[in-house]
Order: sequence, then structure tokens, then C-alpha cells
Amino acid sequence: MESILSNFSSPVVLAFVLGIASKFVKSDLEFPRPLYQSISIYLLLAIGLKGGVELSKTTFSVFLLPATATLALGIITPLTAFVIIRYIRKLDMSNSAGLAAHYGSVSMVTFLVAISFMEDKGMQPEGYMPTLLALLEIPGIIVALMIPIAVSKNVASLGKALHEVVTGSSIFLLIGGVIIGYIAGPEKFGPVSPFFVSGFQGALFLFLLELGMTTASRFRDLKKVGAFIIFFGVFVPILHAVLAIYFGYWAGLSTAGITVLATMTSSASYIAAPAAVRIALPKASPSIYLTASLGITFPFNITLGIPLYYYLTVLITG
Amino acid sequence: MESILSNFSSPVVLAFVLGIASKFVKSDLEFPRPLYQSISIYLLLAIGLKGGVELSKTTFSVFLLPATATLALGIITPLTAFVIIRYIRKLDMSNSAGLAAHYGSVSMVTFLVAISFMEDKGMQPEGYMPTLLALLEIPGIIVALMIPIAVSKNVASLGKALHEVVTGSSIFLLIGGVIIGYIAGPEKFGPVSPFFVSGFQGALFLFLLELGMTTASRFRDLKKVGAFIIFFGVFVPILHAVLAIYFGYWAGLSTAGITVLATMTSSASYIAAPAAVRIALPKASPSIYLTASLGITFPFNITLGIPLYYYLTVLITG
Amino acid sequence: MESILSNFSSPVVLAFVLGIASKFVKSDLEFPRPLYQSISIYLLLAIGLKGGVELSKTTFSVFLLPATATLALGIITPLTAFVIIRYIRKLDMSNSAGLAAHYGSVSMVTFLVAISFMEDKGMQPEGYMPTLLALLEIPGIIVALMIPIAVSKNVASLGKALHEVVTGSSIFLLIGGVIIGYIAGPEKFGPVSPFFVSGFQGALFLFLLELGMTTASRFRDLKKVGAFIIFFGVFVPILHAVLAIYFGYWAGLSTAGITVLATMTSSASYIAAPAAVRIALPKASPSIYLTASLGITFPFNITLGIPLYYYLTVLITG
Amino acid sequence: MELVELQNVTIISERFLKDDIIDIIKKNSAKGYTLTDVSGEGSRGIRASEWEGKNVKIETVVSSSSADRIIQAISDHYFENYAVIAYTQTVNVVRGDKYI
Amino acid sequence: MELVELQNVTIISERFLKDDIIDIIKKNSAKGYTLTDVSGEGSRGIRASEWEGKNVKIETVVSSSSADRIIQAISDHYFENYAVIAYTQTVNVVRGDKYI
Amino acid sequence: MELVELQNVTIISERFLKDDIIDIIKKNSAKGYTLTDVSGEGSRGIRASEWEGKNVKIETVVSSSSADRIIQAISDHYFENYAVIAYTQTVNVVRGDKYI
Ligand SMILES: Nc1ncnc2c1ncn2[C@@H]1O[C@H](COP(=O)(O)O)[C@@H](O)[C@H]1O
Ligand SMILES: Nc1ncnc2c1ncn2[C@@H]1O[C@H](COP(=O)(O)O)[C@@H](O)[C@H]1O
Ligand SMILES: Nc1ncnc2c1ncn2[C@@H]1O[C@H](COP(=O)(O)O)[C@@H](O)[C@H]1O
Ligand code: NA
Ligand code: NA
Ligand code: NA
Repeated sequence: MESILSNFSSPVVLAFVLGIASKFVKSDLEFPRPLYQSISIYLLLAIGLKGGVELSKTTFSVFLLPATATLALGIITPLTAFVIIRYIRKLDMSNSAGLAAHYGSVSMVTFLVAISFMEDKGMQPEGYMPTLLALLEIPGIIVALMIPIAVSKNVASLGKALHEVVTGSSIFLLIGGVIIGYIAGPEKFGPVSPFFVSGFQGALFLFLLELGMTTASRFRDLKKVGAFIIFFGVFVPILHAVLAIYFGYWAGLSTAGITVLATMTSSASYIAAPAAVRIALPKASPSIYLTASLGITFPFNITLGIPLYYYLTVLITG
Repeated sequence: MESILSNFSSPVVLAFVLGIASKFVKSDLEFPRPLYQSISIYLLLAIGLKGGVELSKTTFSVFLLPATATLALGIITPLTAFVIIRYIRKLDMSNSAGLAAHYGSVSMVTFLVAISFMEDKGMQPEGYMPTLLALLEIPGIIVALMIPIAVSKNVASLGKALHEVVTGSSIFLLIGGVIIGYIAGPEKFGPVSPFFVSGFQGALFLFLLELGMTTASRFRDLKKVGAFIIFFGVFVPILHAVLAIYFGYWAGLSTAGITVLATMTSSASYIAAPAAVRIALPKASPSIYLTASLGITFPFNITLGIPLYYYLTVLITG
Repeated sequence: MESILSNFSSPVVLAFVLGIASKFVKSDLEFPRPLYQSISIYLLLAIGLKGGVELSKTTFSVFLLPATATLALGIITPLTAFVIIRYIRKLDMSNSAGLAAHYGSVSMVTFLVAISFMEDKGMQPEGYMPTLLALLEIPGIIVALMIPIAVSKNVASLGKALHEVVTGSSIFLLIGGVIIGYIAGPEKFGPVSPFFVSGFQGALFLFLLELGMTTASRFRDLKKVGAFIIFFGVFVPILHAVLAIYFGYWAGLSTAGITVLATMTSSASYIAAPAAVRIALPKASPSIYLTASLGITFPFNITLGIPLYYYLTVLITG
Repeated sequence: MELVELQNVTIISERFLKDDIIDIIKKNSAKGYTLTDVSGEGSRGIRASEWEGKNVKIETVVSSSSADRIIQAISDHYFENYAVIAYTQTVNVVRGDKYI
Repeated sequence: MELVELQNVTIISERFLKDDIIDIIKKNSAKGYTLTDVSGEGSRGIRASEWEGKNVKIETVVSSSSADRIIQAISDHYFENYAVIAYTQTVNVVRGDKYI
Repeated sequence: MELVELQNVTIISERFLKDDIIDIIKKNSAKGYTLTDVSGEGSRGIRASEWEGKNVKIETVVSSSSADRIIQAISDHYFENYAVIAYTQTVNVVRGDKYI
């Protein structure tokens, strides 16, 4: 409970609130798109590099179980999401698969907020978490896009969509950073690190300001999408988080590591997935999947979700 | 005197000169607009956050007198400016009120240059100065826009203009930063601070480079606006500074605090005011108010004004 | 040899490779142009400022010989490049002079990679190297543009081109930075330095990512320009480097200083020169000179060239 | 491919008028619009928006009757005090009925 | 100065269709094209591209026969599922023969 | 609302020609112009400006006589060596007399 309150007094969360506020008071504040792009390039590379450097210190065996758990989650979560939306809500195939792709993938920023939440508590998640993030981003989208085919419904230019998924800028920079960090190693990374390490939290602060603004402009669609989607956007993340907590526990992650894994599993993509879904499932409505992932799940996770998942982790694993 | 010279060898002032030079040698140097926007977002948040954190350590009582003095200045200065331009220069109502709005408000950058000027001298102004900056930015504009109404001259969409004033991005980010800094407090602010503190002077350096370029492109209008406006752009700031020195002294500010208060009172807005005036007083000519505030007062203040105000402060208060 | 390998594991070089890779996998990664512009402004100012501060500690006499050597190289190298391309390859006058202008000038980034290469080895080049960079950037272009006139072939708007050369943003910021750094000196520069020093390597990292992307889009022209240009783009740099090593040795530079001088002499401009050549020699084909300087010489230098020049420096001077 | 002949109304103005102009367009039954950041110079020379950096170009494809009403409204509201230019062009639109 | 009468085909669409549309244009013997970043609103309202920030405007000056083929291809491929508007205008082009 | 029929001259060129072209436009009594950052591809394929990133589109609404003179000047100066396209369109302009 108090960890929820303390989470609300964290600058990055407050920046997100400020971004939302700017839309409600109709401020003329505009966040330059190139700044937004620059910060995402920066954050993705920073995560990747840091992760890669850590990985270069990790023995493969240690990394094996967590990786397996993560991949498993990447295959299961889109299916659970799909089943719920398709057979409970009875949404059409395109929209159901589209949503599944979003909840099968991840949100980088949610991942980062989870990490600084743990660091605030003085706990360090495993150094290879960014690599797990990379592992979790892709499979979910692919699995989800396969569903319509599996049930023999043709998908517009799937090949193009898959290419988009695996070469999308976010995954490309993340993996690229991991590889560079891995090759360079701690010493070589030294001179570059001040830029990528000390500026990190500040960049995240600005990024959440922008996301607050984008999220706010999503709120107007909440009515349009209806109550079930709102429920879906809160319930499914919790479900996936619980799933991830068990998997992470099985894989032998630390409490911090499990909480972060739970958070990233529960998070919904709003960059990689939308791009791929727009190409492969043009009939799926962006106002449904973007409102769910960006308008509901994202704000829920960074405010209430993360403290909740931490609480559940302690409950289940402790 | 030597403090003027030393001011001229400060990097930020030199950056301003470099910006002016780039226009005179007709360099093809272009300062990307998104960078300009990004830096202002950064600077405003940085000031606000720093100020908010300081405020969280300040007892309200200490803050009361300075705040009162500042608000009083916010109401008086637009009137003095208006009277001078309207009844001495006999400029028409729209242009007079327009100018008054600019000299009733503040220039963030001038404020910052004043602060680093004091820090160069090894003096720290009060931590809550940014809050005073926020208090001083709005009232002056509102008072000035009221004048035409007071004398029953209709003002184009005043409501819209007022909304613009109070929700304008600069004031929104400044106050937003103060609130976040206040809530977060020193500890929580820790991780974010490297980004906002250590990068600060450098960002200011780039910002002044850009302002030098903009100022230079204002110079060509100097002839157009005529001698009185030029006189006005130097005399009124000094007048307002002297006023502020007495107010600040009365409020019990430190020498550094008084100098900074004097500088921000003397400064003229070139962001919040122009936007509001353009909406409320479309007949007021931008070449008059922008040339005065940006082409005359701004360069005067950051080069000669600040050392002068410091000198006067010592003279009057010491 | 192993210094080549170690060079390949340096983050900045890896960033360059990543940029190239992004084009080969057809990633949708886009590097916002304003970010590119911002980083070049940052890097040029940073080099200049640092160089100027160093210069303020240097006695003129020390600086005299290296400066002379550099100017000499600036006049000789465009001529050698011209002779080779014009009389061996028999390329037409416009294209030959165009290429000469590029190889007579310098590439800032190559210079920077050379410096961090030396720092990796724990060696510090002379502090006034940036000033030499400035000295070397201009003359080569001017000399090259003079050639067509010398042989009485009219040049489109030479005046405009020369103005472009001497006021071009890159040279303007570099020299401006040097002057500011020189005037401000170490103490005054203190507050600004964190921004310009600690962020430097990271900015360079991002910049090389972008250059990798641009370089890759040049590769498709390799066939078009033919084998000789490719040979030219590797051979001439080595030739110029060897020349520079002797000059630098004569001027009494340190091993690190000579290596950096050799690298910058061998490098080909892809910013100042293209702009000037486009104006003065519109008939010269950009696909020839940009492919040579950016598609061949630049990648060669930062990967194999720099270690080679270091090796040769040790060989010749040691 | 049946193309429908419609009017493309182009309005170039100071940036801060953007939202008001869009309202006018929508009120006059435009089905959509396209915005482009532009810069420029005109009879009024320097202006506040120059400081804000840019003008905005607003284009909307509408029936000629809507076009007239939009043009009318724009010139009534803005021509006296603000930096604005507005003109119409005839365009042949794919599935044009969609925009009437 | 002899000007040649040609068609300027304008296509405004979601950004991610850019490359495909350019292919279509080239296939139909366009000698070149010009891209502009734009934003906008239309009948389909909010869409993914809104998140990606912008639409793209693609203009190509071509012969009226190419224009017809391009228009045809665009409307066949994209009108059903994607956010697209396309229209043609008559323009008088300098050295117009270069673009036929 | 009386609209005046004028010519909208559009010139798309390499960025560095911008200032020269604006001079030409002003010399031929244009009352204003609008600039748009664009990118594109044409017969000349890759060029320096590609490295500089963008082309620029210059539009000016003028009388048809000015239009002719501008077009003439542009094609005399630039068509041989530089990447340029220029065309005119008839537009109906609000308060069009202002631009003659
Ligand atoms: N003759 C013209 N041709 C094209 N654009 C123009 C013209 N006149 C004005 N503009 C545009 O309209 C804006 C306002 O013009 P004005 O109201 O004349 O100051 C200018 O900044 C230009 O962008
Ligand atoms: N009537 C219109 N006039 C100008 N642009 C339009 C119009 N309708 C749509 N557009 C543009 O075409 C895009 C897609 O429109 P739509 O397919 O109707 O959603 C919009 O985002 C606008 O940029
Ligand atoms: N057919 C065309 N349609 C539209 N824009 C064109 C066309 N051809 C050329 N352009 C534009 O004009 C620029 C120069 O073309 P070019 O001189 O043919 O290389 C290109 O970069 C395009 O932006
Ligand atoms: Na997920
Ligand atoms: Na003031
Ligand atoms: Na060279």
C-alpha cells in the first residue's frame, strides 16, 4: 500500500501525470517528435548496452532457465489474451488477434519504470533482464499473427509484417545494443557509459512526460471501446503477471528479477505490435488495441500494477 | 566595471555573441527548431524541479514576504511600462498594452544568466527563486491585457488569451516542475538530478547560441521601430530593476537574491507575452514588441544589465 | 594487427557497423535529422571549446611548427589528389577538382575516432589538435576550387562557394568554440564542461550510428563509380597519411599527435566540401565524390586506416 | 476509375489560428483535412509566428458549396488582422463522393 | 517558355504505405516524386499512424495516362482497408517532356 | 466572396538554391511565398542535397505575367545543372488583388 503511495511520489510517475495534466488543461505544450524519437533511440541503446555488458559477465548456464521461462511466456500470453477476448467478449478474429499481439509483446517503458521501482527499494534485478526483454518482445506478436492463419483466415502481407517485427527499430536497437555491449565489455564501455548511464533517469522522465500526453489523448476513446476492453486491459495484465511470477520463481530469479519479469509480461506493446498489426491485420481497429494497451494497461501498470506485482511476488515466493 | 568584463568572458554570454556573429557573417548555421524546443522544455523543467526540491525544504513563512514583493512587482511593472509608452511616446493603445504585457512578464533565460552570474561570484540566491519566477510571469501579462478593457476598448478573444497565458507551455512546465520537485523531495529526486543538474549549464550555452541568432535577425528592425523604443528597451528595465531592488530589500532577500529578482523584473518576456498579445491584441505590431524585448532589452540585460543591477544592489542595500 | 581487432571492439566503431547493418536488414530505424544536426553542433562546439581551453594554456611558439605543417598539408593534398584522379584516371575537370576538394579537406568524425583510439591506448595527443583540424579544413577546398580557374575553366559562382566554405556551419562552430574556449579559459569553462566533456563519447556513439546508415546507402553506388574510385578512396588516404606522418614528425609532434594528424590529413570531407563543390562545380557528380569520401574512405579510415597510421607512425618515427 | 470534381481549399496562416480554422472547416461539413508545417513571407512581413518558427498550411477537399462557405468564413474572421492566404483549386478525387 | 500540360497526382496516406505507393508510382512510369510529411484527420478518425505521428503526402507529375493507371492501382489496393486520399490536378510543367 | 484567378507557381529544388530562387521570385514582383521541406527523387537520382537530407518546395501565388517571368528565369538559371522541377496551377484566391 505505502509502496503504491511512494510509487506515486517517484519523479518518473509524476512526469507521466504531468503529461496527462497538460492535455486536460489544454496546455499548448508540444513535445517535439524528433525529441521523442531521439529519447527512444537513447533508451533502447542504453538498456541494450548495459544489458550486453552485464551479459558479458554472465555464464550462459545461469541465463538458460530464465530465458526458457521468458520464451514460454512469450508463446502462452498471446494465446490467453486471444482466448479471453475472442471467446468471452466474442470480438471478431482480426481485432482479437490484434489485441493478442499487443499483450503477447512488451512495453519497454513499463519495464524501465519497474526497474527504477526496484532500485528505489534498494534491490537490483539480474543484469541480463534487458536480454529477457528482447526475448519477450518478438514471439508474442508472431504467435498472435499466426492465429488467423491457423484458422485459415488470410492475413494481409504476413511476410512484410514479420519482417517489420524482427527488424523494427525498437528490437533492432535493443539487440544491437546488447551485442555491442557484449563485444565491448566493461572496460571498452567505460568512456561511453557516463552518457548512457547518468543521463538515463532524466531521459526516462522526459519520455514519460510525452507518454502522459499521448495516453491522455487516448482517454477520449475509452467510452468508444466499452467496458469489457477496460476490464480486459486491467485483468489480463494481472493474470499474465501472476503467470510470470510462477515462471520466474521456477527459473530461480531474485525477488527483484521476478517483479520485473512479471511487469514486462503483463505489459502491452504500443510500438512494435501496432506497426505489425496495422500491416498484417488492417481490419483490426487501432482505437481498440491502442486504447487498451496505451490508454488502460500502460497507466495501470506504472501506477498500481508494479507495486501490486511486487506485493504478489513477495506473497507467492516469500 | 571589471564584473562587466568578467561577465563578457562567461561562456554563456560568449555563446550569445557567437549566435549574433553567425548572422553577421551570414553563416549557413541553422539551429534545429526541435533542439530549441527540447532545450526549453529541459531548462524549464530543470528550474522547476530544482526550485520545487528547494521549496520542500523551505518554511512557508520565509517565503511569504518575497512572494508578496514579487506579486506586487507583477502588478506595478506593466503599468509603469504602459504609462511611459502610452503617454510619453503616445503609441496607440494596442501597441502600448502589448509592450506593457512584455515588460510586465519575465524572460527565463535572463533569469538563468543572472543566477550563473551570481554563482560565478560564489554567491547562491535563495532556493525558491524559481517559484518567484513563476509568480512573476503571469500577472503582468494579465494586468496589461486588462488595460484596453478598462478603457473600454474591446479586446479580441481575451478569454482565449488568458487561457493561453495560464496554460502556456513555459508556465506549465515551470509550475509542473516545481510541484513534482516539491512532492518528490531531495531523495526521490536524486536519480533524476544528474541529467537535470550537470547538463544544465551546457544546455543554457546552446540555448544562448540560438537566442543570439534570433536576436540578430531582430536587429534589422531597430531602425524601423525608432529611437524611443530603443531608449524604452534600456531605460524601463533599469527602472524596474531599481524598483525590484527596493522591494527585494524590503522582503529581506540576500544580495544574490535581490540581484536575481531585479534582473527578472527588468527582463521582458519573448515567449509567453508574444503569444498572448498576438491573440488578444492582433493590431499590436510584433516588430515593435519583439524588437524591444528580444532585440534590445534581452541583449542589454545579459551583457550590461546584470552586472549593473548587481552593482546597484550592493550600492542600495550595502 | 591486434590493435585493428581491438579497434573493432570499440563501441563507436561498433555503432558504425550497427548503422550499416540497419540498412542491410532493412530495419525501419530512422535517425531523426534534427538529432543528427544537434549532435554535430554539439560535437563541433565540444571539440572547439576543449581545444580553445587547451590553446589558452599553450605558448604560441610550441604551436607554430605544427600549424605550418598542417597548412602545408592543406595546400599539397588537394593537388596530389587532383593529379592522381585527373592524369591517371583521366576524369573530367569538374569531377577531378570536386574530388580534390574532398580529399584536401577533413572529416571531423574520423578525427574524433582517431583521438579516442589513442586515448584507448592511454596516449594523449596535443591539446591544440582541434585547432589544427580547423586549419586543415578550409585551405584544401579553396585550393581545389582554384584549379579549374587556373586552367581557365569558368567556375559557377566561386565567390558564393568560398563564402560557403569559410562561413559553413562546421567551420564556424569549430572556430567559434575555439575562440570561446580560449577567452573563457579553464575556470570559466568549468561549469559548462560536464555537458561537453562527459556526454562526448556517447554523442559520438550516436553520430557514428547515423553515419553507418548514411554510408550503407552509399554502397549501392560502389558499382556505379567503378574500381578506380574505390582504389583511389583507399590509396590516396594512405598516401596523405604517410605525407602527414613525415610533416608531423618534422613539426615535433608526439606519436599520438602524429597519428591524429595523419588520420585527419588522410580523411575526406563529406560536409564542408560537398556543399562548396555543389555550388562551385555543379557538373561534378555527387555520386562520385560522396561515394568516394563517405562510402569508401570514411569506413576504411575508422576501421583499418587509423590502426595502420598508428603502426606507420611508430615505424617511421620510432 | 470515376473521379469526382471537387474543390481543394488551401489556407496558409499563422500557426496559432490552426485550431480555429479547423473548427470552421469542420462546421462547414468538411470530411477531413491535411496539415503541413510551412514557413513563408508575405505582405505583413515579420510577425509573432516567425518567432514561433512556422506557419501552417491547411488543405481540405470539399464540395464547391462548402468551399465557398469556408472561404467566406475565413476572410470574415481573419483577413483584417492576421497573416492568412486562402485559395481554391479544382481537383479530381478518387471515390470523391466520400468527401461530399 | 513552352509549358507542357500534365497531371499532378497527390496521394495522402498512412506513413507505412509509403514504400508500396512509391513502387506503384514507379511501375507506372513516373520519372520522379516528391514526399511531404503531413498530418491530418479523415473519415477513419484515429489510426495507428496517428501514434506514429504523421501521414505522408506523395506527389508525382505524370502524363494523364500514367495518372489514370496510378489512381486505379491505388484505389484497388488501399481504399478498402487503409487511410488514403488521392486526387489529380492539371499542371503546366517547365520542360514537361522530361516527365513523360 | 469575389475570388481572383491567379497562378500558383511551384518550384521544387535542392535546398541550397532556396535563397537564389526566392530572390528571383521577389524580383518578379511576387508579394510573398511559402516554403515546405520536402524530399524526393527524380531523373538525376542521388545528389548532394540527398546528403543534406531534403529538397525545398517554394510556392508563390502571382499574376500569370509574373508567373511566366519566374518560370523563364528559373529554367534559364537552373535546369541545366541542378535538380529542379517547376510548374504552375490556376488558383482562385481570396482578396486576390492583394497578390498582384
Ligand atoms: N503570394 C503568396 N504566395 C504564396 N504564399 C503566400 C503569398 N503571400 C503570403 N503567403 C503566405 O501567407 C503567409 C501570410 O502572408 P501575409 O498575410 O501576406 O503576411 C505568408 O507567411 C506566406 O506563407
Ligand atoms: N477531405 C479531405 N481533405 C483533405 N485531406 C483529407 C480529407 N480527408 C482525408 N484527408 C487526409 O487523408 C487521410 C486519411 O483520410 P481517411 O482515409 O478519410 O481517414 C487523413 O488523415 C487526411 O490527412
Ligand atoms: N515527376 C515528378 N513529380 C514530382 N516531383 C518530381 C518529379 N521529378 C522530380 N521531382 C522533384 O524534383 C526534384 C529534382 O528532380 P530531378 O531534377 O529530376 O532530379 C526531385 O528530388 C523531386 O523532389
Ligand atoms: Na505482454
Ligand atoms: Na519584467
Ligand atoms: Na584530407
